[in-house]
Amino acid sequence: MGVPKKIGVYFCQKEAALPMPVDWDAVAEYARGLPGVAHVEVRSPRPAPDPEVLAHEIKKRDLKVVVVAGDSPGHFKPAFTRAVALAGGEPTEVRLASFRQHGAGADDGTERAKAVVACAVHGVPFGLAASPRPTAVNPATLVIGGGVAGIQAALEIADAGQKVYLVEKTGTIGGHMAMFDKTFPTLDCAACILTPKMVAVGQHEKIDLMTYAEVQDVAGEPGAYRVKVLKKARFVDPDACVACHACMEVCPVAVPSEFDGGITTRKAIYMPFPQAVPNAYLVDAAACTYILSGGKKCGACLRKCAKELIHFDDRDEVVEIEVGSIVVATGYDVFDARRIERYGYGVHPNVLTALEFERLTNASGPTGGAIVMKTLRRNKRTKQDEWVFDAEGPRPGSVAIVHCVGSRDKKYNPYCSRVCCMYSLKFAHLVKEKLPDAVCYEFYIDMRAFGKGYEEFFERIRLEEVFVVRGRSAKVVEKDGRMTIKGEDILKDRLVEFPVDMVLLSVGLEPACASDRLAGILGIDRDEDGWFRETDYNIDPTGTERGGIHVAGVCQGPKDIPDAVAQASAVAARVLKSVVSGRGQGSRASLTVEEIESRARALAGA
Amino acid sequence: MAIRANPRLVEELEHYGAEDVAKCYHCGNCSAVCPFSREPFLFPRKSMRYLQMGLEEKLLGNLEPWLCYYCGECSEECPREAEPGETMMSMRRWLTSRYDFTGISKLFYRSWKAELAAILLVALLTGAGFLLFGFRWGGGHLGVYAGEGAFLTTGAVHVFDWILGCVLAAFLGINCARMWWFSIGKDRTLRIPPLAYLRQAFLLPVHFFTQKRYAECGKKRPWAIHLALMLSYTTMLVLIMFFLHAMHSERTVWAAHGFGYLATIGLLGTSIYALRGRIRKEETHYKHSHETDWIFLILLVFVAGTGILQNVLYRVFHLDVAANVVYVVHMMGVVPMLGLEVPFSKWAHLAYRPLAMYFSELQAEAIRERERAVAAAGAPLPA
Amino acid sequence: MEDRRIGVYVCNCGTNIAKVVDCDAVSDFAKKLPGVAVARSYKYMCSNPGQEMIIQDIRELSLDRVVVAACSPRMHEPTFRKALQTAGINPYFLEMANIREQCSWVHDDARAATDKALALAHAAVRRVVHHEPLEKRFVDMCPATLVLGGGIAGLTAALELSDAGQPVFLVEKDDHLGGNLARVDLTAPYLDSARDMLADRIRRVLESPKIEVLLRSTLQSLSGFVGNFRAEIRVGADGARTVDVGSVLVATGFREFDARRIEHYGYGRLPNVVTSFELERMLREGRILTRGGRVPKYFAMIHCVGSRNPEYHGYCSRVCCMTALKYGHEIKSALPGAYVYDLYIDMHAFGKGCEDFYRRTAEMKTMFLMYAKGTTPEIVPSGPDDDCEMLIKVHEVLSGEEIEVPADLVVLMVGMEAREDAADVAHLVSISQDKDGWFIESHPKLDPVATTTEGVFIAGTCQAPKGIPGSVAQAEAAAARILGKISRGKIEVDAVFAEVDETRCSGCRMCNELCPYAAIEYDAATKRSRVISAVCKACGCCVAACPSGAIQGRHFTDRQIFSQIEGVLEWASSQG
Amino acid sequence: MGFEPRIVGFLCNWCSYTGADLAGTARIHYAPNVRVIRVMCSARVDPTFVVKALAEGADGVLICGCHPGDCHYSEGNYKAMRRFPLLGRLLRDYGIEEDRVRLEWVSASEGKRFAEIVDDMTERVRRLGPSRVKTLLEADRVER
Repeated sequence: MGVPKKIGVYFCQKEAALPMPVDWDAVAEYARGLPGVAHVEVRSPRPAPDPEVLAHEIKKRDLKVVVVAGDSPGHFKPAFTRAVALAGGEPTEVRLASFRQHGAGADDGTERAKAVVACAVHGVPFGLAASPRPTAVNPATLVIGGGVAGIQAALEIADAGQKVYLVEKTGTIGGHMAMFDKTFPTLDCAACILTPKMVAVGQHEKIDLMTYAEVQDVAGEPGAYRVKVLKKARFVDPDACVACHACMEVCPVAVPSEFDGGITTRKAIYMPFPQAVPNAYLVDAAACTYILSGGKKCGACLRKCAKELIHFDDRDEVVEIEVGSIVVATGYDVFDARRIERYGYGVHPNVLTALEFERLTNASGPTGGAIVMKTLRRNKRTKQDEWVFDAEGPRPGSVAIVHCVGSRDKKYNPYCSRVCCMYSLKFAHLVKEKLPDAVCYEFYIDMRAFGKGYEEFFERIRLEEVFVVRGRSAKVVEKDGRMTIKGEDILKDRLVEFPVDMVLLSVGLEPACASDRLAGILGIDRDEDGWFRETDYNIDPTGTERGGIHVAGVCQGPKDIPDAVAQASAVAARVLKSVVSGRGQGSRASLTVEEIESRARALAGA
Repeated sequence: MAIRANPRLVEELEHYGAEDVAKCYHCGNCSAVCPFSREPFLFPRKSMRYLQMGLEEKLLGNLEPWLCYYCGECSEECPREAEPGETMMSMRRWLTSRYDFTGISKLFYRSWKAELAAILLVALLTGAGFLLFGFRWGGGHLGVYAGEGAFLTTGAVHVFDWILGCVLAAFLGINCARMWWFSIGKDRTLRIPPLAYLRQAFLLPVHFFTQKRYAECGKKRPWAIHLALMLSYTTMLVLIMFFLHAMHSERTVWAAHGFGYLATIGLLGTSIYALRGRIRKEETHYKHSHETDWIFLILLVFVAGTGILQNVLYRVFHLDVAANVVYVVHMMGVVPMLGLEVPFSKWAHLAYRPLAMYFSELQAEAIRERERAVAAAGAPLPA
Repeated sequence: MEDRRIGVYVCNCGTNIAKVVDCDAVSDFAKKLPGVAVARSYKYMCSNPGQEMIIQDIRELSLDRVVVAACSPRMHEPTFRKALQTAGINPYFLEMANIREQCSWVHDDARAATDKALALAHAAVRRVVHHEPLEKRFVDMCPATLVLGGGIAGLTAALELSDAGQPVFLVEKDDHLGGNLARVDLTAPYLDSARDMLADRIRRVLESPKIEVLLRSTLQSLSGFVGNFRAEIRVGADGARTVDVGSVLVATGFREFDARRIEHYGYGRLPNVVTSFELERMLREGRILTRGGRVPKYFAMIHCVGSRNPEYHGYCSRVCCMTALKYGHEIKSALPGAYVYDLYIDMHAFGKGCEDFYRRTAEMKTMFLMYAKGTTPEIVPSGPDDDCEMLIKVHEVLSGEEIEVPADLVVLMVGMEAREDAADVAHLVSISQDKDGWFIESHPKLDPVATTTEGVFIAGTCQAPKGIPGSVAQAEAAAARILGKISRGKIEVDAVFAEVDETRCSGCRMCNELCPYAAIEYDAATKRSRVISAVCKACGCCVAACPSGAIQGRHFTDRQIFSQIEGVLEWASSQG
Repeated sequence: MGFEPRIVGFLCNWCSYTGADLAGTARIHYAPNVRVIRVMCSARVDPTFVVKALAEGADGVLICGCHPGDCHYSEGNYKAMRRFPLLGRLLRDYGIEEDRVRLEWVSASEGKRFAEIVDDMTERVRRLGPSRVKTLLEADRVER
C-alpha cells in the first residue's frame, strides 16, 4: 500500500439543518482508529470553514488526503478542495462521506455513518463496498397500487413471463390517469393510452389482480416476503358480472363519486367508471342501506340482478401470498383546497379544483366534456338546494387559473408539485378550444415547462391569447355581486382585480393518506415531505433501504406520466435482473460495519 | 441610465432587522393582500425587490415603508416566510438612520450598546446639571418641591424645556427636509406645483392626530392603542410645554392635572401593553423586536412612571424631598428621550409618518397628472 | 365476392371523433355494404367493453373479418389484433380506418369529415375482404446487447444487463468512460459527488466479466433485424470488430451549446466569460481565478444560454437551473466573501428536494435577477473606476428597472443540443430525429425508450435533455425491455414479408439488386428468384418493380390495394 | 358548393403517415379532399396504382415518402424519385395535367408541411377541374 497516507477527517455540519440520528463523537472516535488517519476534527457549524485557514492547517499537518464527513458534506467540498489546492496538495484527494446520501437516516444511523467514513478513508465508493449480500429470490412480485406506474411495472414484469400480484385499494385499476381526458403536451387522450394497458392487465394470465384490497402485513426478508392482503368484500363476483347496469338503476342511494372528484354522484352499488378493469360492479358497504340495516331494508338490487351475482353474505378475507420483490406504486392524493380559505373553495360554488375540472372537461364526464358553471338545483331526496353541473348550464365568460395552490408554500407543502404548470396550460388550452370567446387568465410564479415539447406547448398557449400573469393570485373575493380574483401582475407592475365566472385551483400533490401506515408495514422510511425515501436520488431513484422493495411513480415524489412510466419500467428491470439471475439483493442494513470496512480495505488494496 | 446593483445593502439592513428578505421569490401575494397597497404605490413586494437588488437610491427615495402600518397580513400569507412586514419595519429604521444627517441614528440602530451608553451619559449629565442647578443657582432647596424656593424652579425648567424642544425640533426639521429632498426634491421626473403643497397641507394635522390610515387595517385594536398612546403623549407634551406653571403649582389645578393624570394612564397603559405584546410574541407585528424597540418602550415607561411618582409623592404624601429627587430622576429620563430618541431613533416616526402621507399624496397627484398628460398627448393624434 | 362475414366497429373516442364525424351514419352506411354482417358505434372501442364486444360478435356471429374505424393504426393496431386472436381468428383479418388523426382532428366541416370517414370505412371494408391469414414468425433472440455511449445512461444499462447475466458490448467514442457527467464535480440538489457515482459504475463495468468495453470506438454499420443484428465497430485508429447482438441501446448523450454563437455574451472575446463546464473544472481543481489570476469577488450566472430562445433552441435544457443554484452554494463555500448573481427567466426547480434547495440558495444571499424571455442580457467590459472586470446590462423584470451588475466572472449556463454525429448514428441504426435533432421515441407515454425500429432503444439525454435520475431511469427501463425479450427466448416478428410466386417468376433478377437488404437470392437451378423471409423487411419496393407481378407483399398485395382504391373512389362517385 | 376534387394519397407508414398523424395531434386543419391509403414505403407505390386511381375517377394522386436519406428502408424513396418523373411524362402524353399527380417528401415531425401540401394540391386540382379520364374510358368501353 506504499507509504502510509496521512489522512485528515473533518466532520462538518450545516446549522439549521435537521440533524440525522448520528452520534458524531462515536463516529469520530471510530475514524481515529482507521489506517492512515492522522487527524480527526469535529467542526462546529459556525463559522463556516474558510479555505485559507484550512489550507494552512492542512499544510501544517502535511495531510495528503482529506475526507469531509457529515450529513451532506458536499456543501463544504469546494472549500476543502480549494484549501488543498492552496496547500499544494492534490485536489482529487478530497473525498466525501455523506451520511444522508448513504442512508444514515434510520435508527442505526451511527453504525451506517461509521461504515461510510471507513469507505471514504479507504477511497472506495460506498456502493461497491456495501453491496448487500445476494439472496435467493422468489420470482413472484407484488405490485402495490394500480395507477399507470403500477400497471406499467406489472405488465413489463408479467410480459417477461414472471408472476405478478397487483393489489389496488379502489374498485378498479387506472389510478388518477384514468380520470384525465387530454394529457400534456401532445393532448392525446389518456384513455387511449391507459385503457389498452388496463385491458392487458385484466386479461394477462401472469397477473393476479386483487382490487378493493389493501396490504395488511409484510413479514420475511428480502427475496422471500410473506404478505397478508386484506381483500375487502365486493359483494358482486367480478368475473361473472357483465356490467349490464340493471342493479345500479334501481339503487336508491346516491353518494359523491370519488372517481368524478365529487362533482357527481354514484350509487351504493357502482362501477367507478365505464372502462373500469375489472369491468364489474361492487357495493360500497358504508353507503348501502341493506348492509347498514343488517339486511332489513332495501335489497332492490338483489331482485334486479338477472344472474343473481349479488351476495351480501360476502365477507372480507385475508389472503397470504409469497413474493420475492415488492413494487410500491401507491401514487398520491390531491391537496385539499379547503385548507386555504382565501381562495374561497367551498364558499364560491364556481371555484373548482384541478381534479374536478379534469372530470368536467372529460368526454365521459358528467357534462360530456362541456365546460359549464354550476347551477342551483333542488335535490328531491334531501330537499335542499345544491350546486350541480348540468350539461346545459351557463358557459363561463371568464376563467382564472391559479398555480401553486398548496405547493411552494411553507405553511402547506414547501415542495414544487412539478405537474401543475403543465396541466394548467392544458386547462387554458381546453378553455380557449371549447369556449373560443371566453377570457382566460393564468396566475403563475415560475412557468416550469421543462420536458420534451413542453416549452413549445407553452408558446402555443400564449398565441391563443391566454392572459398569462406573473404573480400568484392572492385571494378570491365577492365584489359587487361577482366573484373577483385579486393578485399582483408583476410584469406590468399593477394590482389586478378581474371579475371571473370560474376559478380553477391548480392543487398540488401530496403523499397518499395511508402511505405512513404502508411505510411502517414495509419497513421503509419517508422523507421530510412524506414521500418514500429512495436509496440514492441520482443513481438509484427507485431502490429503498430494504432489499427487494422498490418504489415507482409519484409515491417517490411528484412527477409527470412519462417520468412515472420510465421509473416503473426501471423497477421492472431491477426485478427482472434479480429473477433472471436468481440473485436478489439483501438489505444493506444487515451488513455490519466490520464487513463493509474489511471489504473496502480489500477493494482498496486490489 | 442603468442603476448599479449592490449586494451589500441586504447585509447592511440585517442590522436593522431584515433577516428574511432574501427568501422572497416574488409571488406577489403580499402586495395583493395588503389593505393599503393601491395605485401608484404597490408594496411591500416592490420595496423588498429594491432592497434585494441593493438599489440604494431607489430605496432612499421610497416612501412606501412609511405607508405600511404593519397589520401583519402579508407576513401571515407569505409562502416563503420572508416576513415582508418586518422587512418594511426594518426599512423604516434604515430610512430613519439615513434621513439623520448626524449619523447618530445609524450608530444607535447598529449597536444598542452605543444607544444605551448615550442615554446613560445624557441622563447622568442631566441629573448632575439639575442637581447642580438645584443646589447652587436655583436658590431653592431640596425640601421645597413647588412654589416659592422650589428646588427646581418652574421658570428654569420651562426655559430648559423650550431650549431642548428647539434643539430637537431643529434636528428633526433638518432630517425632515432631507426626507423631502430624497423622496421629492431629487426626483427630476416629477414636477410638483408649489400650490399643491398648500392644498394638501391639511393632511399633516389630520394624519398626525387621527392616524386614520392605521384604522384601515383589518384588526382595529392596534390602531386604538397607538392612538391612545399618541394622544396621551401629545397631551403631556402640551401640558409640559405650555402649562408647566399649572402643572408645577403647589395646589392641584384640576384643569391641568386632570389631563395630566389621564395622559399618564394612557401612556403607562399602552406602553405596558406593547411591552407585554413583544414579550409574548403572539401577534404578527409583535413577533420580531429590534433592540431599539425595547429601549424605546422601557424609556417611555420609566419617564411616565417617574412623572406620576413625583406627582403622587408631592400631592398625596407631601414628601417634598422625595418628590424633588424623583423629579430629577424624571428629568434624567425625559432629556434622553426627547433629546436622543425623538430626532435619532424610533420616535422620529411621529414626524416622518404624517410627512410621508403628505409627500406621497403629492407624488400620487403628480403621477396621475403626468399620466393624464401623456394620455392627452397621445389621444388627439389623427386617427 | 366470397361470402365474407365482416364486422364494422366505429369508435367515438369520447368526443374526439364523435364531435365532428357522425359515427352512427358511418355504421349505418357500413351495415348496408356487401359482406358486412354487423356494424356498431361505441364510445371507446379500445377499452375493455369495446374489445369484449368485438370478441363476442366474432364468436356469436362467426365473423371472419373485422374493420375498426377509429384512431391511427399506429396507436392500436396491435391492441385490436390481439382481440381478434383472443376471439380465435387470425389477427391479420383486421383493417383499421384512421378517422381521428387524419379526419375528425383535422377537419372542422362535419359533413366533409363524415363523407371522408364513409369513404375510408368503405375502402377498409373492400380491402379487408382480401386479407389472408398470416402467422407470426418467431426468430431466436441473441442475448447480447450493443450499448453505444459510455456515459451514466450507457453504464447503468450495461450493468443492469450484465448483472442479469447477459453479455454486453459497450462502445465509447472517447478514450475514457463517464461521458459528460465526468466533467461535473457535484450534483444538485443534495450536492452528492458525481465522481463517486461514476467511480462506482465504471469500476463495476470494468470488473464485470460480461461487459466488453471498446474505447475510442465507433459503430460503422448495423445490419440484420431485432434479435439478429450484426454490428461492425471500428476500434481505435484501425482496429475492427464485428459482433452479433440481439438489441442495440443508443445512449450517446448530448453536446453543450457553443456559447460563441451568442455574439453579445462575448464568449471567446471577453476573457472572463466562461461556460458552466469551465467553472466545473475550476471547482474540481480548487483554482477559481479570473484570466488575470485574481480571485473573483462577483460571480454572475446567466441561464438559458442557447435554450428557450427561438433563434437557437426553443426547448428548455432542463438541468441548467439547478446547476446554477448549485454553483451559488459551491462558490460561497469556496470563496466565503464572494457575491453571486443569478440571471434567469423561470426558475425550473421542479425535482424532488429542488424547491428547498432553491430556497436555501436564496437564503445564502444569491441575488436573483429575472430577465424577459427572448431578450439576452448584454456583457460589456467595465470602466476604469469600476472594481470589477465586466458589467452586465439587463432589464430586470421583477423590479422593472434597467440595471447593471458588476461581475468578475460570468458563467454561461450553456444548454444541451444534439451531438454533431447524431444524424449519422440515427442513419446507422435507422431511427429518426425530431426537429431539434433529438432521437424520436416511439411514444412518449406508451413507450418512452423504444424507437420505430424494433430492437433499437434509446436512453438518456440523446432522447431529450434530462437530469441524472431521468437518464438512469430510462437506461434501466431500456434494460427491462431488453431483459423481457431475452427472457422470452423467441422474438415475435411481424408476419409481413414478400414472397415469389414460382410459376410467374421469369428469372429476370431485376429484384435481386433492388432489395436494400439483399433479402432476395437467385436459385440458378430453378432459374427463379427466392425471398429470404427472415431478412425481408417488407418495404415492398421489389413488389412494385417486378415486371411480371411475380412478387407479392403479404398483407399489402396489389389486389388489396386496388380494392382499397376502388373503395375510396367508388363510394365517392356514387354520391356524386 | 363548387367542385370538390377527390384525391387519393399514398403515404409511407414511417414518415409521411406519422407526419399526417402529427398534424392530427397538433390539430392542424387542412382540406378534407385527400383520402389516404397506407403503404409500408413510397417504393411500394406501383405506377399502376396511380393509373388505377385515375381510371377510377380520382381527380389527383398524391404520393408522399420520407425525405431522401430518412427512409426507414434506407433507399426506398430514391426508387420512387426515379419512377414518378417517368410516370409523369407518360401521363402527360395522355393529356393528364402535370399538377394531378404529385410526389412530396414529408418527415415524421412535419405535420404542418403535410397540411400545407394537401391544401395546395387541393387548390391546384380544383383549378384544373374534374378529371375526364373516367368519363373518356367509359365512353371508350361503350364504343367497343
